[in-house]
Amino acid sequence: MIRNALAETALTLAIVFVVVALVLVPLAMTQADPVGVVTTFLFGPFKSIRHIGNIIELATPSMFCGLAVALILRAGMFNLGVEGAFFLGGLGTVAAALILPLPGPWLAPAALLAGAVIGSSVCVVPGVLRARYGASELVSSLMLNFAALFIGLYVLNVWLRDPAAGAMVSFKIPADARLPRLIEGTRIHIGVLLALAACGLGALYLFRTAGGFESRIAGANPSFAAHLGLDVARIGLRAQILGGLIAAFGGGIEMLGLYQRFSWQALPGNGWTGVTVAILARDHPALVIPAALFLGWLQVGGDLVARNFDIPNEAVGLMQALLLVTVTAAALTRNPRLLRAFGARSPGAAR
Amino acid sequence: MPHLTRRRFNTLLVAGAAIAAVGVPAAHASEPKKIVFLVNGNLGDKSYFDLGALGMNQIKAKYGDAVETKVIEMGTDQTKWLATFQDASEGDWDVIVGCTFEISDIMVEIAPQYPDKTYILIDGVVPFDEGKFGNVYSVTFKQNEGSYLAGILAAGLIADGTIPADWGKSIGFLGGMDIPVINDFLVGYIEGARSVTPDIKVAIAYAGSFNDAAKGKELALAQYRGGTAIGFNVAGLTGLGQLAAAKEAGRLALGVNSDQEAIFKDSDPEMASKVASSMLKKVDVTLLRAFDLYIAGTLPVGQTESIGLKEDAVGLVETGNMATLAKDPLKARIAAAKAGIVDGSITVSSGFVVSQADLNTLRDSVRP
Amino acid sequence: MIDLLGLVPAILRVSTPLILAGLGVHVSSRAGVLNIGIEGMMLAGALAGVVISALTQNAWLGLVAALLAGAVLAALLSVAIHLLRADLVLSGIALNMAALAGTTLALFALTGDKGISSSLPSLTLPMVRLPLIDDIPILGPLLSGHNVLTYAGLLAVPLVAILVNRTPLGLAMRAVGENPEAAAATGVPVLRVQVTALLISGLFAGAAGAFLSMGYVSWFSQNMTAGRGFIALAADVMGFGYAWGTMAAALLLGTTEAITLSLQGFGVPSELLQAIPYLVPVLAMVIHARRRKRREAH
Amino acid sequence: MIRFEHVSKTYPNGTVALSDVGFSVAAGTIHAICGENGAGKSTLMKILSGLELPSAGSISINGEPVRPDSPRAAAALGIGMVHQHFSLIGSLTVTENILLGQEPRRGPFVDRAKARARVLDLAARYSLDVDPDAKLATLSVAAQQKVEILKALSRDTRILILDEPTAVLSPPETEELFRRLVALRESGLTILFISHKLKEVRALAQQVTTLRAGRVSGDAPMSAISDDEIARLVMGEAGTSAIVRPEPQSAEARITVRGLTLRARDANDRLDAIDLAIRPGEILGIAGVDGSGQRGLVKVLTGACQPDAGMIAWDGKSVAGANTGALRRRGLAHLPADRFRDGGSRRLTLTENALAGAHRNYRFGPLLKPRAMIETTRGIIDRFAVRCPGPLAPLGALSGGNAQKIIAAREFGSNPRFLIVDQPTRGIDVAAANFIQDQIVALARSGCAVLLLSADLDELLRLSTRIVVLYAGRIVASLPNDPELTPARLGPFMLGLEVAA
Repeated sequence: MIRNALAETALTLAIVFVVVALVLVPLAMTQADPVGVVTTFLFGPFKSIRHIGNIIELATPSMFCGLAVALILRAGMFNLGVEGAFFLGGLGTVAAALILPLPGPWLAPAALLAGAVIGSSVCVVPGVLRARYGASELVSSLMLNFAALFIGLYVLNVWLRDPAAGAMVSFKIPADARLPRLIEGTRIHIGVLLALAACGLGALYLFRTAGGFESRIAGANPSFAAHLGLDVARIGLRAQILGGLIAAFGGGIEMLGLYQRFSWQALPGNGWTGVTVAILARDHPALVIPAALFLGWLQVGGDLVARNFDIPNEAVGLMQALLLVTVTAAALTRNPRLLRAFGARSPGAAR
Repeated sequence: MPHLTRRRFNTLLVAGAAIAAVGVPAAHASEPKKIVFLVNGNLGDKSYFDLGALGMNQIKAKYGDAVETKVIEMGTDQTKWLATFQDASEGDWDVIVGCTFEISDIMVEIAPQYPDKTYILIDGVVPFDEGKFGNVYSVTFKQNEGSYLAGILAAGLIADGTIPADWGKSIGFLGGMDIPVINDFLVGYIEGARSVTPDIKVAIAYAGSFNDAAKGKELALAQYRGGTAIGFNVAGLTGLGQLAAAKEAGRLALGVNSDQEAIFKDSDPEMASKVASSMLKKVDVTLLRAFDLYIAGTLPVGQTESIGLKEDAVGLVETGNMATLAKDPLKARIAAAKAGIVDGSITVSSGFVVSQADLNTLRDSVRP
Repeated sequence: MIDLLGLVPAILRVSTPLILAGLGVHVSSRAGVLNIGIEGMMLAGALAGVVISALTQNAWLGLVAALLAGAVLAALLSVAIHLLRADLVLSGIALNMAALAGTTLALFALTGDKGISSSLPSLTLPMVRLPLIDDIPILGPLLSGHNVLTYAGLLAVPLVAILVNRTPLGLAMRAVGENPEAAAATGVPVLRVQVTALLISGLFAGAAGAFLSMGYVSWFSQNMTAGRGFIALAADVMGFGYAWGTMAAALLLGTTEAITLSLQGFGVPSELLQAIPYLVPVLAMVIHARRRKRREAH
Repeated sequence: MIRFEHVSKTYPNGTVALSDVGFSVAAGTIHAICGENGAGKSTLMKILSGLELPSAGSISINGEPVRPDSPRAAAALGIGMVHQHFSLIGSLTVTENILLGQEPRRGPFVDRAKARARVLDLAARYSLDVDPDAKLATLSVAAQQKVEILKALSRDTRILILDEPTAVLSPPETEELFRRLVALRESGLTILFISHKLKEVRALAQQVTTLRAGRVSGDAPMSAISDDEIARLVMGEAGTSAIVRPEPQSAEARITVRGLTLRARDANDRLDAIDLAIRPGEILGIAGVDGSGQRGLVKVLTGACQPDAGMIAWDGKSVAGANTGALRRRGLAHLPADRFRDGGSRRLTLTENALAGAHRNYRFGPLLKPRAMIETTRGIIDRFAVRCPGPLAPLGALSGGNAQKIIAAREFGSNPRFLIVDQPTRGIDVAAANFIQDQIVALARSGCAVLLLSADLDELLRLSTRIVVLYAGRIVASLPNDPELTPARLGPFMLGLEVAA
């Protein structure tokens, strides 16, 4: 089993290298230092502690969102509200941090909790509509994302806006509420530990608790769950609530960890990244961690190339899109011949 | 693309003339000075990101090998901005340029860490009274002053009968979002218009997006349908939809930031003919000027400059359609207002400082 | 307050890209492929139409190019999901990313500008005055004088309905979409049917894009589709698998949007107005789902 | 006419499904192919019908080597297949289903009138009456099978393959099917008939080929081979179990049903004033042609839907409004008719399938105890002789019979007080079927009330204490299962020709 997993990983890495070679190398040839372009993309993100930090900063919200999506997908639901939950979670957390009259150490946890509850509504409402009326949660969550955005902006404009600032941003988040940094010279904050813990707990929940097991039954086969007497609608709703809380919590963490004020004027896109992460991780909470780090690496490497060479960041974006497709391409990653070439035993033998 | 090449060539000519006029500073130092502009978004907004990039081109054109310039697009993910500023500061850039208010907090964090670098912050401020920002030069635009002139033009064209009466009596405003910098335009615009017609009506709409031209067109058409004779767009690429609406409805439009008549002059002359004028926000000029001062060693770092009509940092396009469309008394009125603002006899309110409640009162009072 | 005479054309304008793209989503969905990449296909169509119409100075060639561009991206999506067997949703998302980056790059390469194609002398598709109807008072201005693609979109609805319900291809699409294994066992070439449906979907997306860049406005600007592809996805789901339903949903979405746009400037905070077009469809869906549930209970 | 020579099939994952299979089928005969689940029958037929390619070997028809690589290519060779799981599309009409892929056209459109005429013509030619305009999903299984057969016959078919065609049919329907098949053979068709049921094979076939573990274990004319020999060739040594009719252990009914009425949308599910009583230790058999209300009865008794009228009582106490979960807590167990749709999940592991529902018994604090769960499953695998790669293999990796054992183990293992078994042995091999039947009887003997629904009358007659016949949602007969009760006696009731008080 482990041998096969290693072979899969090796094959995936090989695919990444081949795609980079096919796309980046021709691009690099237009530059004075083609070798530099390729090595910057591949290894630049690991060259300094700060850039490793950047990967982790980017991966932290992706882990929360990826975990949220994974839990929802596992329960057989398809909720895109994670994006809106992340946004509203960030806003709710900042609002609570600004409003709650709590002493220092209590402020951040309380604000995060409040933000999680507020933000989760974007996932919960479609969940309720699905459970009660059978309305497609795909559409309602997609729509509610934008509704949440504009209602959130309204709240920001009317109640949270700092009139002294020259833009539509909230008052500054109290220093007490901001999350402590972990490593000098980076912006890695305690949120990453929470994200890792959340993924671990998510895996534990899904695979080692009765609730998680029931969720997987309902997701794998709803008629089977009904046959067992499980309340499929309630299980789905539970997953939506859980996913919404996690995503919204992630939004709050992002705010308190990296921002001084709430300043999003549009949906930040982390929820969409979460969908990508969850698919890359095959809906497995533990695999969400490497998937998020992989995407973070892809981003930082691409940024470094775009920043340091005369290669437009759109070109890098094209390559990133291609990488996303190829690393999930079953024709490549599940190809028995390729897998065997990377040392896998034949799957038949595993039986 | 012949049209574009010609336009760019013209730009170069202008820049070249500027060089000839100022004279290339004597071989300053053996090492070229390095300046980088970090765009917190993407180029192509036809607004100050593009104008900033144009300013960078002008710097390059003026100083040639004596400078090294670079524009880096940071994208819209805010968490990446600080990291990019840090990277640039770690690098061997001498001058680092950022713009918009959102960058202010980043400058606050970064600038004190790298005292040997010079930072130029456009449209944002840092708390200079804390004394930590001796290497930051901040400049803000009084777009309300330019918009004041735009308001006079709009209301004036209606008042003096240049615009046929059956087009309607109100003027329009199409903003990207209901945010302070946009409302700074709005407040100046309303005040300018009121100085001509005290009971002027202003149809106000916000698109909620800066890249949706179709939505911009639809909003503008709704305004034109409701009796708006001339509209002012401050909404980036969304706002350009207003020009398409003006063409379709046979009404007039006012552009923003750059000369929007020029943008479409070659590709769609009919639409360009509907742009009565554009209110300019000369980020390019400002950036070039700042760099000139930097080279000369006289850049006023450690403080904020607020520049407007007086510094010729904002203004109204007076060539093109405006030259033929506006009658002389109106032109004179605009010139007088400009002089009044420059000499301080006229002060224009700022959209940054009004409270939301006051803003709502103002908007309600001009509602058609 | 709101003049209805002006509102009807506005509704048609706002709805046209949604109807076209919605039909595109509808066709591929019937064949069992959820076309998340519709947004990217629209964007490619929008750019291709502008570029080719500028180069050839022929708007129709521009439209053809837009359709083809949408189809080419659809073919790319098909390569990803059928040949490489990559994840459908992820491939769609990746296609959208690639289209946004690719159109910007292409625009930059052609014009030196990343934001807008205004330096290209591109053409627009004509407005069509319907003879006879045009002369009828009130009704004339409402029904006549719209963009040719608006009429094309409305006309396409019955055509798509016929395609899906009455042609061998449509029958095969429905079979493949509902039960691919059974269709394969019957000898229906599943792959070919899905690829064909996806290509048709791409053509519609290209037309929707062309409407934006050659109908609504006369230029291409960065990311100008602004999420309309996703709204079209919603329109298809709300249409419950019928072309007419998709059109009705697109019109509902378009009407809500057009009305809220007209309502701006009446003192309601703009953010709340902007939220309404996203809340109304959810409400409509809930009402529909409730009624259906009640009907099924009996 | 058809010759298989050295046909082998190895799947990419290494599973060997067929090895060196060779035999011939004579033209114009009905040729039976027998074998246990997983013996390779279906794979062989998939190869013939173009759904899969052989890894080695060759097939020839009339001496011409053929290699159909798609169902279309097979159809061109005159091969049509009726799958056990129909390859029909629920939302299409009968006509559309039959002519899918070969519709008559008028210009770019389907010529609906001509298509309809063609289907009617086809139906008349083979005397298989169907409503060409009905939506497939509204038809009973037997009617759907007719559609499936017509579809297979619609392309100038000379070779017809039928995979377990009687599994879903009632005896009269089976008889009717057999008459049609004989008529088809007489019209010159060659028929390959896959079945577990020796009686059917005996009644129909001229020649039988037996497969065992992917190899041909026997091939003989029917006249030259006895039932016992066939059984031995198919499964080695195993006899049919004797008739058992467990006796009720109490006069008090455990389950009482009075005036149960269900007005479902689907006419096949409707119930009309059903009265039943099931006592502890008793197996109550339900007979009836498919679509007589069995599905609705199961739905209501398992709490999947609530009746429109009438009452259900457990031990004399009404359980009105109780849902599946509540009934299960009272001691309900249910082996569903569709094992993969309702009974389990192919994607989940054997352990998860075997212990779902009982999983809350394996808790340590908030967590489940995976090791204990796996151990229990190992025990089930041993006790039920489940052939599988291990307790962590997905259920989808198992053959139908073995999967059914896992699901049965879960349902039977919950120590139920009321057990509903719906088609417990459909489509599984004789050994597995005997095992499951023995388990059902053992449960009844331990005091469980059992409701048995089966389309297999032999099964009903062997196991049931009493048999109730349903027709059109009503009880038309309630008969003690004494030696006089035979399929022939039940037939008229099932077809609604006769009603007993």
